[in-house]
Amino acid sequence: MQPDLSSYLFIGAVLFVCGVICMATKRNAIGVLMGVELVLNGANVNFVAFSKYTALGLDGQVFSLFVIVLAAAEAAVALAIVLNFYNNHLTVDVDRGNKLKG
Amino acid sequence: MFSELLNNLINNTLDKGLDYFSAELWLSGTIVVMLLMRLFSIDRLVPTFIVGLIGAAAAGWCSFGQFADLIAANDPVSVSFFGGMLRQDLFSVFFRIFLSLFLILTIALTVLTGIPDNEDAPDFYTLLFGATIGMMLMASANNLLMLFLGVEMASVPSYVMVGFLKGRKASSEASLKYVVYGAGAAGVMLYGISLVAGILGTGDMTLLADRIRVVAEGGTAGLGDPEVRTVALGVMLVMVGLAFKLSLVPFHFWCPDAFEGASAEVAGFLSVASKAGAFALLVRFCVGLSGVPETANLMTAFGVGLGVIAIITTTYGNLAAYTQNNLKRLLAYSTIAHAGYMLMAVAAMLVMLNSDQAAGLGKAINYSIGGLLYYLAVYMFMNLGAFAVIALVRNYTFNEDIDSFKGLISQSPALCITMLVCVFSLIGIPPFGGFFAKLMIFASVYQAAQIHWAMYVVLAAGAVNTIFSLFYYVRILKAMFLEERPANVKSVPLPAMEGYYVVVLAVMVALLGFLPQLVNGLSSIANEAGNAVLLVIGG
Amino acid sequence: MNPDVLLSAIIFLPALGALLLAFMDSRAVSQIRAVALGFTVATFVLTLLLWGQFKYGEAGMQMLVVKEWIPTWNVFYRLGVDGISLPLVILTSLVTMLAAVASWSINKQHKGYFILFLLLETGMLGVFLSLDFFLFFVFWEVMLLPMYFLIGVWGGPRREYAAIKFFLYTLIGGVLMLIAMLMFYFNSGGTTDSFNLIELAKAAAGTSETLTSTLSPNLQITAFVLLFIGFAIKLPAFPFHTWLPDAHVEAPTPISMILAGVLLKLGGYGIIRVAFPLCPYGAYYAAYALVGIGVFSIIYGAFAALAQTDFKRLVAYSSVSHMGYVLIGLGVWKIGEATGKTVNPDMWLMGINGAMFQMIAHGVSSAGMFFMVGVIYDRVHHRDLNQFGGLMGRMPLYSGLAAGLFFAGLGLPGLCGFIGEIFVVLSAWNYSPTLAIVAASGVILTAGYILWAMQRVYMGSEYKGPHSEDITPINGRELTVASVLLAFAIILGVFPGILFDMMQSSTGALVDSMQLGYEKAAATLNELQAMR
Amino acid sequence: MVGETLKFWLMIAWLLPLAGFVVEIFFGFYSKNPRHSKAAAWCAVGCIGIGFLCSANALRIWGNANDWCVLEVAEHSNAHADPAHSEETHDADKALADHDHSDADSAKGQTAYSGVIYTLGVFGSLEVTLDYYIDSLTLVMFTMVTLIATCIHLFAIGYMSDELTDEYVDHSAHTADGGHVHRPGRFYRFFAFMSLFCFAMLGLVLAGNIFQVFIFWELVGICSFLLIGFYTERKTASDAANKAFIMNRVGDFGFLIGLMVLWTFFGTFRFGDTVVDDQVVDQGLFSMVHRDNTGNLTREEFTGDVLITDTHGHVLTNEDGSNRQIPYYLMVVVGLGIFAGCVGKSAQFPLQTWLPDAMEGPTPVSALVHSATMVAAGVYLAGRFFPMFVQEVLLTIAYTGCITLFLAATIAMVATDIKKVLAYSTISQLGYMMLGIGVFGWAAGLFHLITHAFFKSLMFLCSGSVIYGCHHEQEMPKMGGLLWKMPITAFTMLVGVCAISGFWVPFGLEFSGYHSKDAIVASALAFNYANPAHFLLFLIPLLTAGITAFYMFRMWFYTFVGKPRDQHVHEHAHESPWVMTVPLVILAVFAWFCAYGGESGRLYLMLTGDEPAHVAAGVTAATAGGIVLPGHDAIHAVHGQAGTWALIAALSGALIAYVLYGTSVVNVEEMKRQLAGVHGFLANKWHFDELYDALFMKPAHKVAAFCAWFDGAVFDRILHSAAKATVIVSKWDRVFDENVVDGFVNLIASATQSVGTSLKVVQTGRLRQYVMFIVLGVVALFAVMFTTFPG
Repeated sequence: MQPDLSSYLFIGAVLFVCGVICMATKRNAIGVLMGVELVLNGANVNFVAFSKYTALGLDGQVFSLFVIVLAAAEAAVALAIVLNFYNNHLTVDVDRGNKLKG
Repeated sequence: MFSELLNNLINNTLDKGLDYFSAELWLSGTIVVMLLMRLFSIDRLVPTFIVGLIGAAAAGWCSFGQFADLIAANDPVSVSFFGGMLRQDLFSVFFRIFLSLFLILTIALTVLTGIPDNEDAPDFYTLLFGATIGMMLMASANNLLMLFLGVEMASVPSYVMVGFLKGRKASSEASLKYVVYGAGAAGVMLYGISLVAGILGTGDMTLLADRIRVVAEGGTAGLGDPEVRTVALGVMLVMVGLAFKLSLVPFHFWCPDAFEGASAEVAGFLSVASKAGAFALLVRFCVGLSGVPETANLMTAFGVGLGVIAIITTTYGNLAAYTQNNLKRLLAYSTIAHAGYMLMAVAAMLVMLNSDQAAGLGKAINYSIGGLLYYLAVYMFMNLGAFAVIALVRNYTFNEDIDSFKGLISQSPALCITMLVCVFSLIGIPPFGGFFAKLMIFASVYQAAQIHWAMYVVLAAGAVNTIFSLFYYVRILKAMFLEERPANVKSVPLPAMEGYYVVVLAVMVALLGFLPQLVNGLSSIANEAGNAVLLVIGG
Repeated sequence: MNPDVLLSAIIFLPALGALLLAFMDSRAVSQIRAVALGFTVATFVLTLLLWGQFKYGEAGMQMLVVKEWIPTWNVFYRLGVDGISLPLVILTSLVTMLAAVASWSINKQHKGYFILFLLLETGMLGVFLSLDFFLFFVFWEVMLLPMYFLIGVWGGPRREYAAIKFFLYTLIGGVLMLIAMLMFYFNSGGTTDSFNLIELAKAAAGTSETLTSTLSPNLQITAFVLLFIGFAIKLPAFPFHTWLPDAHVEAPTPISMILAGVLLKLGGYGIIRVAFPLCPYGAYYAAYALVGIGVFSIIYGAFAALAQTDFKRLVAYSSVSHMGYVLIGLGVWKIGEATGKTVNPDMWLMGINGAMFQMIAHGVSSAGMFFMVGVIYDRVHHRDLNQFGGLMGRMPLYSGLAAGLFFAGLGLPGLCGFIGEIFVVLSAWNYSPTLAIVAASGVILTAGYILWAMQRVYMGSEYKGPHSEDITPINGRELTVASVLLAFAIILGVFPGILFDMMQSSTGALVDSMQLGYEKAAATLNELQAMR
Repeated sequence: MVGETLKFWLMIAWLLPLAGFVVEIFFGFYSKNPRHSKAAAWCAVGCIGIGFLCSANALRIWGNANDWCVLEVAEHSNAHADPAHSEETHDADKALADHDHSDADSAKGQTAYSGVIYTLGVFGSLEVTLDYYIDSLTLVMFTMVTLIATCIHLFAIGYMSDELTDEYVDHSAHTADGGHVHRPGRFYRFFAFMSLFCFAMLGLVLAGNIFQVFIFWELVGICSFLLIGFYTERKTASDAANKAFIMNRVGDFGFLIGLMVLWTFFGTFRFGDTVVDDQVVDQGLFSMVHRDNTGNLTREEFTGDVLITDTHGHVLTNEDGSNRQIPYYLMVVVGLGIFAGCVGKSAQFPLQTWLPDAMEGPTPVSALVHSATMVAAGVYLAGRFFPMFVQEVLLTIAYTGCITLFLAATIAMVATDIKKVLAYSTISQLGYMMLGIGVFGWAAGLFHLITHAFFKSLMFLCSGSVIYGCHHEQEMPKMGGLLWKMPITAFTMLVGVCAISGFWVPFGLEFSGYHSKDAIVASALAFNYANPAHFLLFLIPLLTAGITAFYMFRMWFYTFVGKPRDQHVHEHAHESPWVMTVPLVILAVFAWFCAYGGESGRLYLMLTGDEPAHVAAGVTAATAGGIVLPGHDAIHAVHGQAGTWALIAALSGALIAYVLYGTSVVNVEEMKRQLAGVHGFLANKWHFDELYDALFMKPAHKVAAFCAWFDGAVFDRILHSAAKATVIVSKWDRVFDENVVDGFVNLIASATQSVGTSLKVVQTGRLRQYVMFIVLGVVALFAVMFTTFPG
C-alpha cells in the first residue's frame, strides 16, 4: 500500500512523543539531549512530508535544513554546558543538580 | 527557479534590505572584530568593552536613522524584505533602538561591576551581542522560520551566559537546566511550527489568518474541523515556546533557578531583553492570526486564554516572591509577575482586535500595544536598576541575600534611593514610570472588558496583584531603610561612577513618570509602533 | 500675584525646600530645622495670599491653571481653588507649619525627616488644588511614600507594623480609585476622553458642553462604591479605620498632628470633590449607607475611645468618632419619591457645610489634642492614662491649654468642635429621625470619654506615673503651637461665618448640580424601563 | 429704638464679665504675685456690679418706654379680678388671645424687643443667628442675676481669702503617702471662673433663640463643671464635676432632639418676631403656631397635624402648595425634648442626683450656680418656651415637678450636712416652680424663681458664713448654739428660713416666699378643681409646704440654738468679716421684700406683663376628658383659700420643728422636774409624746429614709450600672476591633506568606520534573482548549 501524508505525520508524532518522554525521564544529561534531538527530528519529518504533499513546497525542506544546522549548534553548546556541569559535579546525572530550588 | 530566487534576493537585498538590516550587521561586525581581537590578543591593549560600546552605539545610531526616516515619512509603512523573512516597520525599529540602548546600558554595568574580567570579556560580549541580534530578529520576524531562528539565536548564547561564572556549581547547574528546558521548549515550538506551516502551506505570518479561512472552507473556523483543530494545536505549541521565553506559568520553572545561578548582570539582561524580543514576537504572531472574521471566535478565545494565563502568572509570581531571601531569585519571581502584567495587554489586544467593532477600536488597540511597549521601556530602566544595585552590593558584600541589604541607607544612600525609586515604580506608585505603564495596560484591559466580560476578571486580578506585590517589595525597603545595619555585614563604600550610573537609571524611571515631553513622546511613539504592527492586517 | 504662579508655588515651594535640604550638611541640625520651618511658613503666607485673592460668592473654580501635560492621554496639569478647597488648603499649610515647630522633638536623622516632611506637604496641597483626576491621583499616591517612612523610621516601637498597615490600606484605596478613574475616563463620552474633574462633574449633571457622560446609573453606583471605599479608608470610617489607631500611636507627634489634622480630611474632600459630583446617582443610592456608617462610626469610635488606656489611642479613636459626623453631613440627601426633587435642599446644604466645617474644626482640635499628648509624652515617656494625674498642679498652663483643646474636641459651644457637629446633627432629622437620634446620643459618650480622660490625666491629687522628676512646665515653643491652635479653635467657634461665607456658594452649586445629576440618571432609568 | 437702647445696656452687662474673665485669667497668671493680690476679685466684682447698674438702668428705660403701661393694664385686670366681673375680663382676655400679636402690641404697646446680634451661618433660606429677646422676664432675670452675683462675689472675697497663699493645704485631698496636698492658692482662678459663669448665664437669659439658649446652656454647664471641680485635687470633687456635666448632657440629648424637630419643621429657632417699624422682618416660633379662642393649637382637621402659620395666623404653604404642618406628636416630642434639658439643668426627677454632689464646690458657687441662677435656668427656659408646650407636655412637667419636690423635701428632713439640706431644698423648690408652670401658673412659677433665688442664695451664703466661722465644719450635729456667736448670720438666715417657709406677716410685710408659694399652690388648686383626676398635684405640694417649713426650721434650730454639741467648734466659731456680712444683709432685705405687694406688686406685674397671650384666658379641653388649664380668674378665685391652706401647712411644719429641735430638749427636762410626783399627768405627757412620736416622727423618718435609699440606691445604681455597661461594651468593641477587623488585614498578609511557602514546594529544582511540566502544561492546555474553545 502507498504511504500518504497521515502516515508520515504519524511517524513524526511518534518521534516527538518519544523525544519528550525521553527528555522527561532520562537521568543522564546526554540522554536528555538525545531526547531533544528526537523532538527536533520529529518536526523535521513533518516539514519534509508537508513539503511533498501540501502547498508548503520547497519551504518545508528549507525549514528542515535550517533546523538540522541549528540542532547541531545547539547540541554543541549543550554538550559544552554538560561538560561544565560535569566539571563541577563530577557527574552528568541531572538529578544531582538540585541546589537551586524553592 | 533558483536563479529567480537569487535575483529576487539580490534585488531587494541591495536596494533596501541591507539598509534595513544595518543594525544587526553592525552587531555582527562587532562580534567579528571582538573575535579577531581575541585572536591577535589586541584585547590586552584596548579593552574589549570599548569596541562593544562603539558597536552597540553604531547599531543604535543606524536604527535611530531608520526611525527618523519612518517618522519623517508620516504615513506609516510596513515592508517585508529578505524574501518576506523579515519585516521593517516602526515596531521593529522601536525594538532595535530599545535593544541597542539596553545593550549599551548592560555593557556599562558589566564594566562597572567588573564581570566578566578582562580574560573572558571578548567571549562574554560576543555572546551578549549574539543574543541581542537574535532578539532583534525576533522583533522583526515575518516568517515562522525566522521566528524559530530568532528564538534559538537569542536562547543559545543566553544558555552560555547563564553558565558563565565558571567553577560555580550553582551557575553550571542553572545553565544546564536552562539549556535542557529551553531546548525542550524549542522542540515543542518547532513541532507546532511544522503543523501550522504544513497545514496552512505557508511560513509567512501575515498570511496565516487568511489561510485559516481557506482551510475552514467558508465556515467559521471551529475545532470541529480536524485541520483547524490541528492548526490550533500547532498555534498553541508555538505559544508554549514563546511562553517559555516569557517565563509564563507553567513554563516558568527555569526562570528562578537560572536567575539565581547567573550573575546579576546576566539576569538583568535576560529579564528585560529576552522578554522584550519574545513579546514582540508574540504580538506579531497574534496579529498574523487575527483580523479575519472567520478566525474571530477562535482568536478571542485565545485572547481570553492568554488573559487567564496572565492572571495565573501574575498571582503566582507575586505570591512566590514573598518568601524569597535571595534577591535575584525574588526579582526573578517579580519578573514572572510583570510578564503577567504585560501579557494582559496582549490579551486585551487580541480580544479587541477580533471583536466585531474592531474598526471603531483602532485607537484602543494601538494603545494596548503602545502600553505594552511603554511598559517594556520603563521596565528596562527599573528592573536593570534593581539588578544593578544588587550587583554593586554583591561586589562588596559577596552576598545577594536580603540580609546584606539591612540598614544600607546608613552607608550608601544613592543605592537605596535608586532601589526605592525602582521598587515604587515596580509596585506602580506615581509619580514613577511604572505607574503610568501599569495605568496604560489597565486602561486597555478595561476597554477590552467592554467587549468580553472575562477581561473584568483580568482587571480585578491585576488590581489585587498590585496589592500582593506590595508585601515583598516592601520587605526590601523595610530591610534597607527601617532596619539597623548588622555588624557582621561588610560595608558598602560606593565609588562615584557606580553611584552616577544607578542614579541615572533612577532619574530615568522617575522622569518617565511625569516629565511631559518624555512620557508624552514615548507613549505616542509606542502607539505609532502599535499602529505599524497592525498594518499587515489591512494589506 | 499671578494666579497660576501662585497655585503652583504653593504646591511646589515645600518640594523646593526639600531639594534645598538635600544639599545641606546633615549635621547642621538647627539650620535644617530653620530652613524647613521657613519654607512651611512661606507656604502658609502664600496660602494667605491665596485667600486674599479669593473672590467670595463665586460658585465656580477660581484662578484656574491649565497646562498640557500628557496630550496623548489628554492629561492636563489643571489647578484651581474654590470655596471647598480653600479652607482645607489654609488648614493644611497651617497645621504643617505648626507640626514643623513641633518637630523640634525629633531626635534622629533630621535631614531625612524634614525632606520627607516637606514632600508630604507638597503632596497634600497638590491633592487639594488639582482639578484633573489624573493629577489628583498622582498627588494622592505621592503622599504615601513620605508618610510610610515618616511612620516607619521615626515612629514608636511597633512602627514597622503600623507603617506597612498604613501603606497597605492606602494602596488598596488607591487601586480602587484607579479603576474608578478609568471608568470615568473611558465613559466621559467626549470627542476625546477626559480626566477633567470639572467637566466630568458637569457631564454627570448634564450641563457640560464638551462631555456627555455615558456612565449608566448602575455603573455610577459601582464607581461610587469604589471611590467611596477608597476615600472612606482615609476618612476613616468603620470598618476601614483600624490603620488609624496604629498609625497614630506609632507616629511621632508632629506626624500624628498632620495625620489627624490633614490626611483624614483628604477622605472627606475626595468624597465631596470627586465621588459626589461625578456620580450623583450613586451618591444618592448609597446615601443611607453613608449616613449609617457615619452614625455607626460615631458611636463605635466613642465606645472604643472609652475603653482605651493609651492616651494617644484614645484621641485616635475620637478622630474616628468625629469624622463620622462628616459622613452624616454629606449623606443627608433625601429625594421626594413623588416629586423627584430634593426634600428641603437647604437642610442638605446645611449638612454639607456642617461636614466641611467639622473637617476644619477637627483638623484644628485633633491636631491640638495630639500635640498635647505629645508634650506630656516627651516628658514622661509613657501614655498610660492610669499613670497620670495631678498635672493641673504640676503644669497649670499646659493643663489649661489642653483643657481648652479637649473641650473643643468635646464640642463645647464657643469652640470649633461644636458648630460642625451641631449643624450636621440638626440637618439629620430631615433625613432619618432614627439615625439622627442615635447620632445625637453621641454627645453623651463624647462628654464621657473626654471628661474621664481629663480627670485621669489632669485632675487628682498627684502624678502617679514614672519620671515624675522630668515634669517641667511647658516651654515657649510648645506654648506657641498650643496657643495658636487654641486661638483658631476659639475664633472658628465664635465666628463660624468666616468659613461658611467662604464655602456657601460652592456648596450651594454642588447641591444644585447633584440634583440635576440625579434627574439625569432617573431619566435614563425611566427610558430603560420604557424599553423593557 | 428702645430695643436698641435696651440691647446696648444689656450687651454691656453681658459682655463685661467676659472681659473680666479674660483679664483675670491672664493677668492672674502672668502678674507678679497672683497668689497674694485681691485685684482679680475686685475686677470681677466691678464687672458684675457695673453689669447690675446697666441692667437696672435697662429696666428703668423699659418701664419708661412703656410708661409702665403693663402695670396699668395689669392693675386694671387685677382690680376686676373678683368673680363678679370675671366674665368681661374673660371676654377681654379672649379678645386679646384672638387678636394676632401686632394688634396685641398696639393694644398694650410693644414690650418685647428682639433682633439679631450676628449671624453664625446662612444656608439658603435657613439662617442660624445669635439673637437677643428682651421682655420684662429678660429684664427681671438680668437684674436679679446681676444683683445676686454681685453680692456673692463680694461674699466670696472673704470666703475664698484663705486661697491667698503660696502654700494652700487641702485637708480633704490626700496623697499616696497619706499626707495632705500642698498647692499654691488659686484665688484669681476662682473669680475668673465666676466671671465666665456670669457671662454664660446672662447670655442664656438674653438669648433670642432656642439654639442660642442651648449654646449658653452648655457654657453654664462647663462653668459649673469647672467650679464644682475647683478643688481638682479631691477625687470627690472631680467625680462630682464629671457627674454634673454628664448628667446634664443626658438632658441635653433630649434638648438636641427637640432642636432637631423644631429646625426641621419650623426652619427657625427665634422666639419672637423681629419687628422693625411695625413690620415683622423675621418671624419667630411663637407666632408660627396659632391658638384658637379655646386656647388650643389650630390643627388640620383630618390628620390632626398642627398647622404652621404666619404672624397673622394665616397658614403657610410649601413649594408644592400644601400646608406647612407638623404632626401633633412631634409637638409633644419637641416639648418633652426641651423639657428634658430643663430636667437635667434644674436637677428634676429623675436626674436630680448630681446637685447634692455638686456641693463639693466652694459655697459661693453653690449659692450662685447651684441655687440661684444656673439650676433655675431650666425653669426659666420652661417659662420662656411656654407658648410651644401642649397639654401633654405641661402635665408631664407638672408631675415631674410634683414628684421632685416631695422626694427632695423628704430627704432634706434627715440630711445633717448643712449644705446638703439646702441642696435638697433647692431641688424641692425647683420642683415647685416646675409644678407651677406645669399647672399653667406661668407667672407663679417664675415669680417663685425670683423670690427663691434671693432667699436661697441668702441661706447658702449664711451657711457659708457658718462654715467659714466654724473652720469648714459642715455637719450640723457638731454645731448648735451659734446664735450669739454670729448674730448677723443667724438672723439673716432666719429671714431666709421664714421666706422659704412662706410666712405671713400683717401690714403687707409678708415674706416673699409667702406670695410666690401661694401663687403656685393657688394655681395647683385651680388646676385640681378643673381636673379632679389630678388632685395629687395639689395635695402633695401642700403637704410639702409643711415639710419645707419643718426641715428649714430644723436646720436653723439645729445650727443656731440649743446647746453647743461640739465645744471645740463652738469656741472657735466667730462672726464673719464685713465683706461677707454686708451681702447677707442686702440679700436678706430682698429676700423679705422683693415680692412686696404680692400679686399686685411691681415684680409680679412685671412678670405677667409679657406672659404668653393664651395664659390669661386659660385653655379649655381640646378633647373630651382632656386637660383643662385654668386662667387668671380661675386662679384668683381660689387664691385666698389656697393661701390659707399653705400657711397652715407651713406654720404646722415650723411648729413641729420648733417643738422637736428648738425647745423639745428643754421641755423634757422641764416636765421631768415638774411632774416628778404626778404620774397621770406625766403619763399623759408620756403617752402624748409616745403617741406623737409614733404618729409623726417615725413615719416621717421612714418615708424620708426610704426616699433617701431610693434616691441613693436606685438612681445612682442605674447610673453606675449604665457606666459599667458602657465600659464593658467598649471593651468588647476594642476586642472586636483588634481581632476581627485587624485580623482580616493581617489575614491577607499571612495568607500571602503561606501561599508563598507552599509555592516553594512546586519549585523542587529537579530538572526532569521541570521538563515533565512542559509536557503536562501542553496536555493541560490542549484539554482546556478542546473543552472551552468554540466548536
